[in-house]
Amino acid sequence: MICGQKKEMIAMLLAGGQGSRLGILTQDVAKPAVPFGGKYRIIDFPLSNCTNSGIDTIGVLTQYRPLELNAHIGSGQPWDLDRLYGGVFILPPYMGGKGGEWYSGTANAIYQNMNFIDLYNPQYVLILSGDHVYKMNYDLMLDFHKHKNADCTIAVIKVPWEEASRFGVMNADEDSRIFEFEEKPQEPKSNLASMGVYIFRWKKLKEYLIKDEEDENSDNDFGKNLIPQMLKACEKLYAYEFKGYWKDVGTIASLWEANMDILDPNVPIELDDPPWRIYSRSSNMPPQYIGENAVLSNSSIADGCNVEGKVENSILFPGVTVGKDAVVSNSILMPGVSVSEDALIEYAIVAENARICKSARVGEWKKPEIGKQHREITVIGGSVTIGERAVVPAGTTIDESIIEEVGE
Amino acid sequence: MICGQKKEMIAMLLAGGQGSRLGILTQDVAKPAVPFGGKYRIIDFPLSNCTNSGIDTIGVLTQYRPLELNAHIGSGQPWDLDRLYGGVFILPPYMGGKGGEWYSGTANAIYQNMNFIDLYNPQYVLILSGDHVYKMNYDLMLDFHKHKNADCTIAVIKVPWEEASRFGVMNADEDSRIFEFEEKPQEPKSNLASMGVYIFRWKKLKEYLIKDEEDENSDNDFGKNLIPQMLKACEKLYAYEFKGYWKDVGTIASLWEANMDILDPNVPIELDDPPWRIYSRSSNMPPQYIGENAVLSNSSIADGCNVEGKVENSILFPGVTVGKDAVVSNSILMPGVSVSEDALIEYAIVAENARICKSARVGEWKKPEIGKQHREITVIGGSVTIGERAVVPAGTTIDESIIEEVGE
Amino acid sequence: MSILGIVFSYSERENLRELTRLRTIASLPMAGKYRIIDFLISNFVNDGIYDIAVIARDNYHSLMDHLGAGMEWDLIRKRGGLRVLTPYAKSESGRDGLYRGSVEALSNNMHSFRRSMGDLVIMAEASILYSIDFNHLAKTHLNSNADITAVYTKQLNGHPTVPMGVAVMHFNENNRLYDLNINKDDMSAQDVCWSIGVFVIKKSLLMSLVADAMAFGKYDFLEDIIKRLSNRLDIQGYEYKGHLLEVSSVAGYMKANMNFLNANFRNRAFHRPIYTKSKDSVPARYCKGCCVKNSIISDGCRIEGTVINSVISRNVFIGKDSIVKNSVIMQNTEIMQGVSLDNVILDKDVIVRENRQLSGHETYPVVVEKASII
Amino acid sequence: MSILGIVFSYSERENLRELTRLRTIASLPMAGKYRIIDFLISNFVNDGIYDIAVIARDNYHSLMDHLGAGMEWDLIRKRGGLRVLTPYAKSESGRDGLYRGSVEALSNNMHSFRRSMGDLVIMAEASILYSIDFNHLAKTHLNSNADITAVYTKQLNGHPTVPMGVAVMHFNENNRLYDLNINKDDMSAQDVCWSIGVFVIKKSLLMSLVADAMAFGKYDFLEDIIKRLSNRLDIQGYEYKGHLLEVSSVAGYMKANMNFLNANFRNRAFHRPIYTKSKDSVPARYCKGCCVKNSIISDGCRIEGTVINSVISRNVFIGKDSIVKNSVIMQNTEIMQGVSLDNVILDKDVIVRENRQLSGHETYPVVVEKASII
Repeated sequence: MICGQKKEMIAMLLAGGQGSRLGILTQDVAKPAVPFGGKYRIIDFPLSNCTNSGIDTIGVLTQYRPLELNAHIGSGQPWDLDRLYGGVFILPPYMGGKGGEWYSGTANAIYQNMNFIDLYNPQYVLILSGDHVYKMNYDLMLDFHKHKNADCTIAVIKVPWEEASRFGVMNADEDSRIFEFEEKPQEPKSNLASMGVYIFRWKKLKEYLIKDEEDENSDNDFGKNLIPQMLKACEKLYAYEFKGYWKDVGTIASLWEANMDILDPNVPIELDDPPWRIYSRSSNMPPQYIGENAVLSNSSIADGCNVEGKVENSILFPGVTVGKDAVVSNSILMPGVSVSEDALIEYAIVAENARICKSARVGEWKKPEIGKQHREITVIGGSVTIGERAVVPAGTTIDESIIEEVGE
Repeated sequence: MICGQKKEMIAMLLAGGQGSRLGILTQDVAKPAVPFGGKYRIIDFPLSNCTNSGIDTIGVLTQYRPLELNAHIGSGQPWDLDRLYGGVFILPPYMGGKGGEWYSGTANAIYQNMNFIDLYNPQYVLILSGDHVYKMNYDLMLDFHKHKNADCTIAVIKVPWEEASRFGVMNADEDSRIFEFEEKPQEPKSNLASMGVYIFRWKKLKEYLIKDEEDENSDNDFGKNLIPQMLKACEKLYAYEFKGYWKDVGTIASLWEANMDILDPNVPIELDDPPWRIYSRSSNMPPQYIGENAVLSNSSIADGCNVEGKVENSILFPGVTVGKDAVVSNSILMPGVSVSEDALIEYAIVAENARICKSARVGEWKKPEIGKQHREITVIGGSVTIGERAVVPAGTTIDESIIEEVGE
Repeated sequence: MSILGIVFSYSERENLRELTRLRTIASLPMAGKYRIIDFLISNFVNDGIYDIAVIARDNYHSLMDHLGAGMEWDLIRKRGGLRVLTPYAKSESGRDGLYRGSVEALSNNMHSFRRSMGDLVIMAEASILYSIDFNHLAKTHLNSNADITAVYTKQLNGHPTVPMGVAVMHFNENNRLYDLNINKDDMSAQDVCWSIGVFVIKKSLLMSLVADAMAFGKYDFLEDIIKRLSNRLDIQGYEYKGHLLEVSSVAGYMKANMNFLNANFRNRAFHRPIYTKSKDSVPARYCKGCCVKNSIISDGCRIEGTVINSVISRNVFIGKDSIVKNSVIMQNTEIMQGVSLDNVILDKDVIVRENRQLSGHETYPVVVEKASII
Repeated sequence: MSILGIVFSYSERENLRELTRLRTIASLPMAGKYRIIDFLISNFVNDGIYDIAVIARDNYHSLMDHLGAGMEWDLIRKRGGLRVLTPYAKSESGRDGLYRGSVEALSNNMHSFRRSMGDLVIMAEASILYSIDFNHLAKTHLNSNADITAVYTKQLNGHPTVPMGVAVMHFNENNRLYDLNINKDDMSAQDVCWSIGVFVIKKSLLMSLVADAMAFGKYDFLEDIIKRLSNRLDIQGYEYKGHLLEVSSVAGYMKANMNFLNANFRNRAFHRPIYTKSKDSVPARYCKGCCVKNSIISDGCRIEGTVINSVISRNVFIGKDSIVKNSVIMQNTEIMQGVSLDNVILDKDVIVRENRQLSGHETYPVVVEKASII
């Protein structure tokens, strides 16, 4: 191990979740590895935020199908995180002297990796999760944390009052000091929702992690256990309000919406932002080719695509092909999807390497259109084949190939 | 994931073992991460062998305290294994859809990572273990494997007949085809011991891994289950005889001996071998300083050491200090050990960062000397302090600090 | 047998006008997001050759910026890897440091070749694009026991004539080279064997041939080694039959880019990955009202107007009501509204203001210099 | 405030005889396994400055071999990282390409500095070893609102005189520089402020000062910018009080190495890690019958003989019955049996045959050139 100076703050990124609400999209990959925004994966956002905020040491806690995530992160080079001292590390559960233990909760995952954190002897630890899309300068949050001399600072964002009851809500005084935390309250007293981004003084966090671990009734979760315990003990917890775009992409609907937000010039999530780039691993594909008969509108298309048909309001990831006379609208086509001639795809998420054959119809909508928000999203699983002329009705989820023509 | 051509052969390195026979030396680290030979760790040998044999893709299967191993391997750069496509990957157990499973045996560990292997679609898979010291060209073994058109080739080494019963013994015909495999036979029919190095045709291995996994009575172990199954089915298994230095360093005694072998010019394990370098992560320490009163003889001393006393027949890892009038003989001092003035260390292995205080005596031998091979090895655990004038008798294992003076 | 690749990043016979005023031919953009040298270096890497020396002569800053440490080509290696070799300012001859020929360029970098572990050298130049199996070439060389293997082609790639300035090579019935001449006419004969600049030779032989030639004041590899010594050395031919692009004139450069609009050509050129510098750009964005036909578009572009039969590099903006036709647009270019371009090559960092019109001809495209504002 | 480090890898005032015939001063071995430049670059990296341009002039091959892509210094970075800037062979002035002075060296590399994200520049030269807190220096500069901060020292490091050729700087009561002169005498006065070659300046100001000076045909940074403009520019002094080694003569080089035998000096020099190229050597091997006293030994050495008061670099073999005293032995050297060396500097790759004896004096060590066989 190379010795070096201590790090002021290191980040621990909780990437362990299966993300079961994303259904077949996370059948083979961990949620943070789900493709997003035309060339990224969800985890690129917190990783790039770290790099752009000057944080160069990150532990990624993962236990669910880490193969793609491992391959994606690799040495960390795309995020400039291949460091001699520090960098990005995948931290899976491991066996100690007394056998192994899976991560039982977010706090337990950190608890099991206290040794890793102590290697860098940081003053502060930043806890992140791997399932949100946002651009945030954690360094400014650290300034706030230091300024308040806080034990813990929790990033919060104003959400519409009617949605507040879906979140963990912070009740803070005018100095931003948190006096109460309510997990999914029926009648929220505030609309400041926790973003799942915490800065702790490491010594303090360690103390509470050890206490929490001793408590047999604890679920070892930050929101449910650790934060309430700290509040009970009158530790200094502050709320840091983040003003910007932030979206949990934990459901099919929100994943689809967040992708569409990129195409909407009125939504403040500009990815083409050189001072705050979102880095990702390059696909090494040739540039896209747009054919003689292609018709494109309001779409984002990545390297390696080959478009001969019509694409509107859609996001095409690297290596997607869209054949002649095919129509793709309001859809997300993940890497390697092929859409053959004359096929139709509407309001759909099509996962990696799926094949939509000639004249198939995905997301076909029989009911009269009532409005975009009511249209249900169709999901086609990875490597699934939708056969010629097969019809996949709107709102269905297909995780096995359909070779025969399917009626309704 | 970057796409690339298929790899002819990739290696899977079984580094999961706790190595409990190494006692306190593996209390905090996995066995393959145990320091060896003055600047290496055991795993440097198979990793360097791979690099030198032209194998650039290696999965390291680990589940026991992987922190040091992770930090040691990092991006794989020291072994030239930081590749865009391929390279070295740590493969911990993970949770799938139905919950997680620890590796239950060597074959199960490979079984759980069949996806990883399939990513590279290799023709051959090389199975290695992380607890042997040897220099071997796996490419020559692959030539043999191809030449024999084998399903599996097992590297074997001639051991003295009287020791053969401690090993898995191969009984092969004159064409080297194996017709029988005996695990630790009472009356061995051959002295060709398995080195735990296998080359399989990947398709064949996959078939047997799946079969083995279905067998509820199996221990999912290569030696105990998979190889016998293949023999029973009359698959083509060949023995490839390796002629060279090979040592299992799974016990305190063998670890000590293998280290001493480096100092013995008559033992054919030359580490200073530019065409077949053993690579390791650099310690980034200043060069060693040898003081005015130092006396050195037949020893290997690494960067960052500071020697003022007497060192003979010993191996000093990076950052060891030996004070004035101290005597270190026939011992192995792991990284960061400090030996104060007038201390004595004989026939000992002192683990990382242990402190031997002034005038302490480690490995003191009261009985009349009968011969080197009967001298028992004393082991001092990592970060243990042996207090001033404390005496640690030969053959003891100390894993807690001794502050007081200890008599007998 | 370990191979060292030596790449000449410059060409003595090119006439690329403004395009190479500030850069060497190897770093000329190609096919949208690539530089010419990417194809050659990826070819080496895809064939498992990870020990590559690039000889730079002058104007190499853009080349060095592009290659960096070689990360994207997987060429940051402990053993081998990528080296860009720049000439010493203070040459022994006391001249201004521009090599007097390819032999001197090799001679000045011998210290680096010597340290390479490769014992077989494949020499190549960056001004011709192809995709060759270097391993097969090396094996053929070794099996033939030739001193040198010279790669030629009979392809004209749609050109009516053999490119000016290339070496035309003549082989006898045993496939041994007996003569060589530089093409100075519009030679249009079928079945002319012309060199694609690739030679295979043992490193030790190359070193002694170069040392000898230098001692005699002979500086040109083709003339003074290949041609002059063809009676002494066994120089065997190796025919390359794959796809090919020769880039030594502006029209040739334009045509080379346009070739990538052909699906067959593209499939052949990209059947193995071609690596290039990563720019971390966003995917291309097509706005409402845009119209794109038969074009290559790179990441980071934002297209509001019309693009037809063109090759567009990274981070290009094409405004509303603009029409870009039959053109090559390099990176970081901004084309405002109402612009019309036809048969134009825009170098990087160019700004074309509202309603400007530029048009050239296929045989003589308009070239707009780097960082111009029009 | 993001910082760009600019390092001059050569020195115009050094007189190191054979030691710099084939290498630039920055790549001279030091303290066994290091090169001089390792100390400076590690200093930058330890202070979190990862954007470093090294200006090379001539004889830079060993420097480039040593630095490679910057891996060992953690300087392969997407943003910033290490660049070694070599001069164009074809300079605009049409001369032989050796910079006419430090201003021209800066001017010729402006294209690279411009692309750096750093807006504050710390300039340093590789011929003096020190360990300074660059962050504190930068903060002091910013707080002082000075145009330039010049780092000086009053230390003589045991030398009786201020080193020849360094700039002696004069500050008024407000710590503002009002004059500068190059030390040409044996100036031995106490409290002389002499420059360690470190200056802090905004990048934009540096660029305009360099452009102005070039326009007037002024090429020396010290004379033509610092001294000439000291009335116009607010140039503040910053005193460095730490340990220091100045290496511009052979005796000074010897003395610098010997300093590392002192425990106090070693502890100060290595209190933060110093990075260097990894050689993957085995640990040093001490054979039966060897005798080593007060010496630095590097990895890869094999010692069978006697070593006293010496600094031994990597992969050195010292045979039986040989005695090496008060000497500096560079890497890959082989000293056979019965040799006696005293006050000798052996350059790398030297072979000393059986029973040879060489001896110099502290004030005039014998220097044996690279790859000699004695």
